[in-house]
Amino acid sequence: MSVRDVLSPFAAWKHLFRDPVSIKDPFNREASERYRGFHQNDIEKCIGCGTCEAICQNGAIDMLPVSGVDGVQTRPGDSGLRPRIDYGRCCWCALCVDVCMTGSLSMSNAYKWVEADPDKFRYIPGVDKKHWDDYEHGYRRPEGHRLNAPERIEMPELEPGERIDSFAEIVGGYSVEQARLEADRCVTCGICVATCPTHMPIPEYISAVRDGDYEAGLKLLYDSNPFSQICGKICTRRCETTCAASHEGDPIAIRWLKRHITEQVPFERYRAIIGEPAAATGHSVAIVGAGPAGMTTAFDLARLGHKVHVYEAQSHAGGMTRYGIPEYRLPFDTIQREIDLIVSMGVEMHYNTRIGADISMAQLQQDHDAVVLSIGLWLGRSTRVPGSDHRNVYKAVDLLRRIRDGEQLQAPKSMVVIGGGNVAMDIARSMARLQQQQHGQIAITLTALEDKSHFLADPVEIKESIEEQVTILDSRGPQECMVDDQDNLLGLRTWRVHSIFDENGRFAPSYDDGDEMVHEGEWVVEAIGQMSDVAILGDELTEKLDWNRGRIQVDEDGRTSESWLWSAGDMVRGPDVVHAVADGHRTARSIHAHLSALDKQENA
Amino acid sequence: MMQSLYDRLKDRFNLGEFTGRRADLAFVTVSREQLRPLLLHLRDLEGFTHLVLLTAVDWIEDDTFQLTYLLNDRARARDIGVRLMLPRDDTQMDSIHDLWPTAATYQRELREMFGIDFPDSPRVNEDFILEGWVDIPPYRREFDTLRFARETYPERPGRETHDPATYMKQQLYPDGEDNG
Amino acid sequence: MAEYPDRSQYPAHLPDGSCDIDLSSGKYLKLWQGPNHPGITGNMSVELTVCGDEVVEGRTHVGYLHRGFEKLMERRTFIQCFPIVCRICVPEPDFNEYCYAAAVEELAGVEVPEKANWIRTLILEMGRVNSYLMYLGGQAGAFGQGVIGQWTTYARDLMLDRFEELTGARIYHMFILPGGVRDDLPEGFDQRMEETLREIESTLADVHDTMFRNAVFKKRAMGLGRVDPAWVDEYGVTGPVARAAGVAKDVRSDQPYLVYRELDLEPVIAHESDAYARADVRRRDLLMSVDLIRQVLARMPRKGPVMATLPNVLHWKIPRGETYVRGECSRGEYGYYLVTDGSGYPRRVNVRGPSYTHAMALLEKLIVNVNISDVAGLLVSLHTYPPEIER
Amino acid sequence: MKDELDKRLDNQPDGPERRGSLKDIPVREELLPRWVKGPEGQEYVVEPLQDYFCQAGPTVQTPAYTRIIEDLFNWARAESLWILGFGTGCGAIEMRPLMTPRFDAYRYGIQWRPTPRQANLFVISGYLSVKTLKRAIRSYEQMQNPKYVVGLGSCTINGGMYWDSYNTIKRLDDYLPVDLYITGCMPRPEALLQGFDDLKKLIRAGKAEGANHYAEHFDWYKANQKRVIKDWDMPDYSW
Amino acid sequence: MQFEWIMVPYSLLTLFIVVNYGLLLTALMQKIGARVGRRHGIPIWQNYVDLIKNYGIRSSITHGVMFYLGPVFRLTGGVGLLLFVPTLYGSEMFSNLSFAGDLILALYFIFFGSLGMALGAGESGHPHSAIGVSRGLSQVTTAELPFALAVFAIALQYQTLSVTEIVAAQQGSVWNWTLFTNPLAVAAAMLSFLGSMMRPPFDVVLAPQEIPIGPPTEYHSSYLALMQTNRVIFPIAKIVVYMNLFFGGAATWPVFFLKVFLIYFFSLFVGVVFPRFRVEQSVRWFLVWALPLGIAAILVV
Repeated sequence: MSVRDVLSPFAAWKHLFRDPVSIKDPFNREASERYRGFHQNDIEKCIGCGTCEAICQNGAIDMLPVSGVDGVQTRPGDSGLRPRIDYGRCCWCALCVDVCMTGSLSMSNAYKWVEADPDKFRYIPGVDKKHWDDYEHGYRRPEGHRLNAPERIEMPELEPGERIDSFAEIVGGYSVEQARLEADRCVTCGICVATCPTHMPIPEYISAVRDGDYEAGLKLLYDSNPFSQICGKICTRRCETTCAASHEGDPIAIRWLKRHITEQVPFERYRAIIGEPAAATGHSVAIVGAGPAGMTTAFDLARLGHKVHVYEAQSHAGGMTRYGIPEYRLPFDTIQREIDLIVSMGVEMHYNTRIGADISMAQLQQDHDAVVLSIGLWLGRSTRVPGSDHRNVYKAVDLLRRIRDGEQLQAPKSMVVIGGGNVAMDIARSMARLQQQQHGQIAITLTALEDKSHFLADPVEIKESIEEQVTILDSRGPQECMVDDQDNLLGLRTWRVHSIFDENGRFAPSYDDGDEMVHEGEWVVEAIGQMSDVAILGDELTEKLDWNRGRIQVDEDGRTSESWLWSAGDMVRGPDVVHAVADGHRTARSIHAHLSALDKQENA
Repeated sequence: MMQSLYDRLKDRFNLGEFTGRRADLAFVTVSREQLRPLLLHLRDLEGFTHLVLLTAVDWIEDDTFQLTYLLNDRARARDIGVRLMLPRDDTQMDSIHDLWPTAATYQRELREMFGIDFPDSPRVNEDFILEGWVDIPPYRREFDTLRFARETYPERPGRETHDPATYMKQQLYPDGEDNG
Repeated sequence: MAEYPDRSQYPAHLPDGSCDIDLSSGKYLKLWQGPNHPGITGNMSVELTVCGDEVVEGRTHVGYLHRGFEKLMERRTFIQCFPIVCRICVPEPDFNEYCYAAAVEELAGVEVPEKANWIRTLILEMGRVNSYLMYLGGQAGAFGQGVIGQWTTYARDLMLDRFEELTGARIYHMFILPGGVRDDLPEGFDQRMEETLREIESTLADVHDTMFRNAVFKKRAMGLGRVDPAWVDEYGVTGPVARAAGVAKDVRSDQPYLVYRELDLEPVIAHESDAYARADVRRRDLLMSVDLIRQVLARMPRKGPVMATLPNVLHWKIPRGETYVRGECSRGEYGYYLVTDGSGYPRRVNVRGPSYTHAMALLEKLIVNVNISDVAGLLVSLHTYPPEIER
Repeated sequence: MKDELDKRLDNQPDGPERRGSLKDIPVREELLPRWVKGPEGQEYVVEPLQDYFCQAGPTVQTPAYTRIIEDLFNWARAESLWILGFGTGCGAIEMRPLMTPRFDAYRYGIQWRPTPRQANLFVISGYLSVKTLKRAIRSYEQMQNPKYVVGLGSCTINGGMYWDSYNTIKRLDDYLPVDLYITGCMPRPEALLQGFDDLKKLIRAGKAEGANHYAEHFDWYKANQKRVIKDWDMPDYSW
Repeated sequence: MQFEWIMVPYSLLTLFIVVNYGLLLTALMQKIGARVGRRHGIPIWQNYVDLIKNYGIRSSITHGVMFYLGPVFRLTGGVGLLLFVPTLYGSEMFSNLSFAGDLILALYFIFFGSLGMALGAGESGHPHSAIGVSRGLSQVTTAELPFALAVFAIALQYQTLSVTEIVAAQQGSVWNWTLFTNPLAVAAAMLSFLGSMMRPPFDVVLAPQEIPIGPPTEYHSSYLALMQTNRVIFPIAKIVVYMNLFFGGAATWPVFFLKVFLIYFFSLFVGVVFPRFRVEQSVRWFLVWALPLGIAAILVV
């Protein structure tokens, strides 16, 4: 202790004549650019998946319906719910922002909110207007900062070089580890369920993959879709288009995970997991056509204890999955196992039995309590352009059926495919394989009316077609199948498409005849749509039924105007496996209700 | 480093399971009789002079409490966690406050939050953190804090939420099937 | 100068540690300090038995801030625990974030990117600066010198501004996630940080003149609350309190974590072991932290990711295991003991805060024979923070 | 001793019920009800969990002056907010910047007082554990009418991040009359200043009558407080 | 000097001026102190608002008669001290009730307030109050001792006990001030002044960090308002005594304001930069440093 210790403290007085460092106007001070203040939500971007609610450790977030506000409504891919945040709970950790699947949620740098009424601290950002809605600064999820992996686990596939000369299955299937990682990406929001035509419990079975509980997963699958193995390979997977993860990354590979479950459970266990059918009810149902819709109906009804007879014109069941989809996408044994499983529920199959020829509808009506018509779309549509009646102009469905039936087609050296849907891709790729096998080279041109961004085919199919050396030309309208003097097909002449639909949205393509191309091809294959072969119904029944634009008119349960006859599947809904399955369920439920009502009447 | 220590002490103190976590951290299980000799040995001969913490883990499914005595040897920059399994129905343990006076505080906390008694530990029965607590010791696994909070402290009403999948089902396909 | 406690004139301790004091004799008075007592750091209380101006016995009472973090974490997923841990310590929350994140990363086997470790070090040192600044104000305030607190709190506010622009929050930064840190440094951060550090250094020079070279302060603080080096192990003393007693205990150099191995640092020690020495150790440690911040900014890599790829945090499960992760916070050794059982939730988390030993057993030992005027000064000189004790 | 206590408790009208609620719970010995002999030889049950509670209520204090004087007082009350220096939770840390150069709340007539007798504004800085709630109620009751309460942070509104904690209250307004809430976790000093500014407006308008509200609904508040505070034992003064 | 009724309104006028000046001056001092802390501090009129506020508190509780009388005694001490010494030298209006032996009375009044406060605070029943009172009494006693000695010294020096006469003796030139004629006495008195202004390093009586806030702990509402009023009057009254005894008094209000400000500022100047002594340390300090000065002052005379 010294004199210095007494005098030194007085140095503090030097601050007397300095300006105070206080903030002049603390009431209007802006927080930093990254400040985590009050929430903002772009409600048009938001899909109401509730992931923010799931991660909030404070239980501060509720999902509330806001239908009708600014065009928000419940529709596929959008639950119509929006997060409401309770500021009596929030801790501004911004995990909700970090995890937000669409990037719609963010935080402004506003931070002042004083209220006398404690119940007012709840609001739906973006819906309940706040002055910070338009704040420019605030916390946004930093680039690259993700709490769940945005990229899909790559599916092992055959390389184009390996696959092009064989019909071996391209997709290899996930390993357990890969599947677990992919399943791990799912946030279990359940937005996809509404989009799936048959409303499979997608989050639940993905959870089963995550937990490695495959038997529980299989049970979930087969309770909602008896074509799970097939759908695991070729489903059109509407669900993935609405997957929450698709907004800022790849959607979850829902289809592959489904496939993974079916692959992980030994087939011998399937039957035990699915369970025994109910006791026989004594009712009998006839189903015409052993496609997905018919077989789903059969499966459901058989499990409920009804006796089911399936009449199939072909030698094998499976319908279009058996005869319309190339083997490299869907091997035969998968179909066969699926059918065996359904048959094992007590369904009686009548193969090679053609309605009209081998048995009449009237007979079916007489022998059974209900009849389901699910004969699919087996007749290819024609472009009807000049020359399309040439012998070397084929329908894609016919060709595919012949290939799948085992017929050894002699592939042409070159050919043109008309159409931009999955069937067009299927035939192009199948023929490419045959060309490679037989000629060692591929010369296939595919022309479609639509431009590339509006192709109906699955993008993966298009990508793989190009990999397999199929030349794809978009916006080409077919004008003529050119035939030379010797009646040999030369190829297809096309014009460029201006627009496909007129102002009223009707199909009326307009062309630019200045942009003409000729695509050389020994064959031309039309893959522009299919029709149902309703001739088998017979005149009398055709007369009785109500029709709608060439399709049988059914009510929402698939019942026709005849009380004993239902109709389901592609012939009613258009071509799609999973829709057919959904239709099958619906029809089965309707029939079951009908049969139960009959029982009640009898008992009464 | 830790493995060799374990090998040396294993037979002498009849040590149980050894878990090496890092090069400088390992956990070892010991029986109740051997705890005190082991701690003394570690403290006085092996250089583990610093009691880092003493706490418990409730393995309710095995019906045991795990007591963890974590010791630090600063000179050699290593830690050892001594685990002791205590049956849940006989929650009494020997106090070590005479080895480290500060252990008395940890033991008071364990008494209060887990209901593990340390007879003879100074002031072990005094209120430590809680005051007027009449339920089961809160750190035990069977104590459900959310349920307790809901029953005791009313929340602000007016909260409701919807599960997206269920809500979409109600709105879009209430019968279980849509017609699209 | 106060000698080591001489209890000969007071009743002896009973074997259970309590003291048989006959309050009805009129010789003694029970005096409660806290919880709403300006001299008490945070929300805790000290129950004093005084005889005249002298404390005969003191007992720390905590639990006023008990929220049951360790219980709450058992019902939160690993990512959900992340926002809650920082609430355990307000003046220096980042240590909780770091220790928790490091423990989770270790058990889950997550590799943290190099750059994230540098940013974490930066944040921890910034937090240490804040904590020490607040301490200095508090220590002077406890002896009745308010002006130091004015200056240091202002300096701390400047550092909070840097925190705000880096982490997006003032107090609870919630920036160190398991797997890395949230974001990179903002543009121009280095320069603004340098300005702030200069301001802090000039504040510290003022503080040195006015507080440390102050006859009255010396008179009050020197000799107050002497910690015997032998107590360091007995009472689990860590951090500046141990270093002021001449024990160079500093986790940063004993068991270097993050990037401390690559930084130049030397534990600051003193030998007097009284309140003044502790304050001085902290002041010098603060200057070292300022230097460490400069080192980090000068040497850290500027490119690369700041966050490891995590599995989907919504259902993140960690295999069974247990670990203990420690760090050197401004008050001493901070550590997390984490036990996992293979589920998506921690089985048990135990937070080891330095105040746990300092404010309980050590304080109760030191407080005997202290003048009641010095109770606040003594308590502050241990730099305790009650939520670490009760969580 | 315990058996006898049980027996005697059973003879009380609500004895079995009271004992039943405590029976299987490991309550500390000193918190159990016990029999005590009074100075004149009479015996009575002491129940430490309830008995230390003061039942006397505050009274409503009406503004007894003419309107213009009351307005003057309200203006003075608004411009002279003396905050009780009781940091009940983590929000207390943002008080320091307010007291110090950066935000300097003294400019706005806001000061801190160490004793509740002299303070007229109680800032509940965040969550209240049951143990602190007891002291906070004591402090509040020691303050003089008119007095104001500001709830700071989410946890005073609806529990905040401690919504599932067994030891913190969720709704401050169940236990004390609250004039204003400032949301945030924790609210910045600027938000606090805004809150105090809003409080001033309330006071000037004569709308901040929490103390009288407390007196009027004393029984309701006490019932709520008693529901969560089981042990009313406390030092005679607490600061 | 004869008592005349006109002195009553004159005295009240003095009181009015001093109260207002005190309110502003204490606020100004706070602002200056705040400046050292690098901030603005309270508005200059804040003390008025606080005063009105405290009178406007609706409820109050009492711990007994003495609890109520404490602030009254304290105020009496302040007002008494002010009124029995001349505020302005040579002004009939502002010479108040000063009379020949007023120096002794002034000393008495300086103590009177503290004693009253001690009785009142003691009755509040709060241990912090009690501790504060015991600290206050021991410190005030030792702190006033040098002052008393200094007063004794200058009483000897000027051979009078009348403040007015002491002031008169200092007129003419600055060099006539006691400050220069008897610097030792002034030094002793100024050290004592530090001890009585409740600022560090001698504010152990209030010591918010130790015994918040000592004797007035339990005081509130109008009791507190009374004490606040006293707190602006008493220091100024005391400074008036100092000014008259040591710094040549003041003949006009501007001089008065300036001198009071400077003397008041002295306590602030020291107070802002130091922590506080413990009570036994400050007692020892006064005994070691201030008391010998006072004795020396007497010896010199």
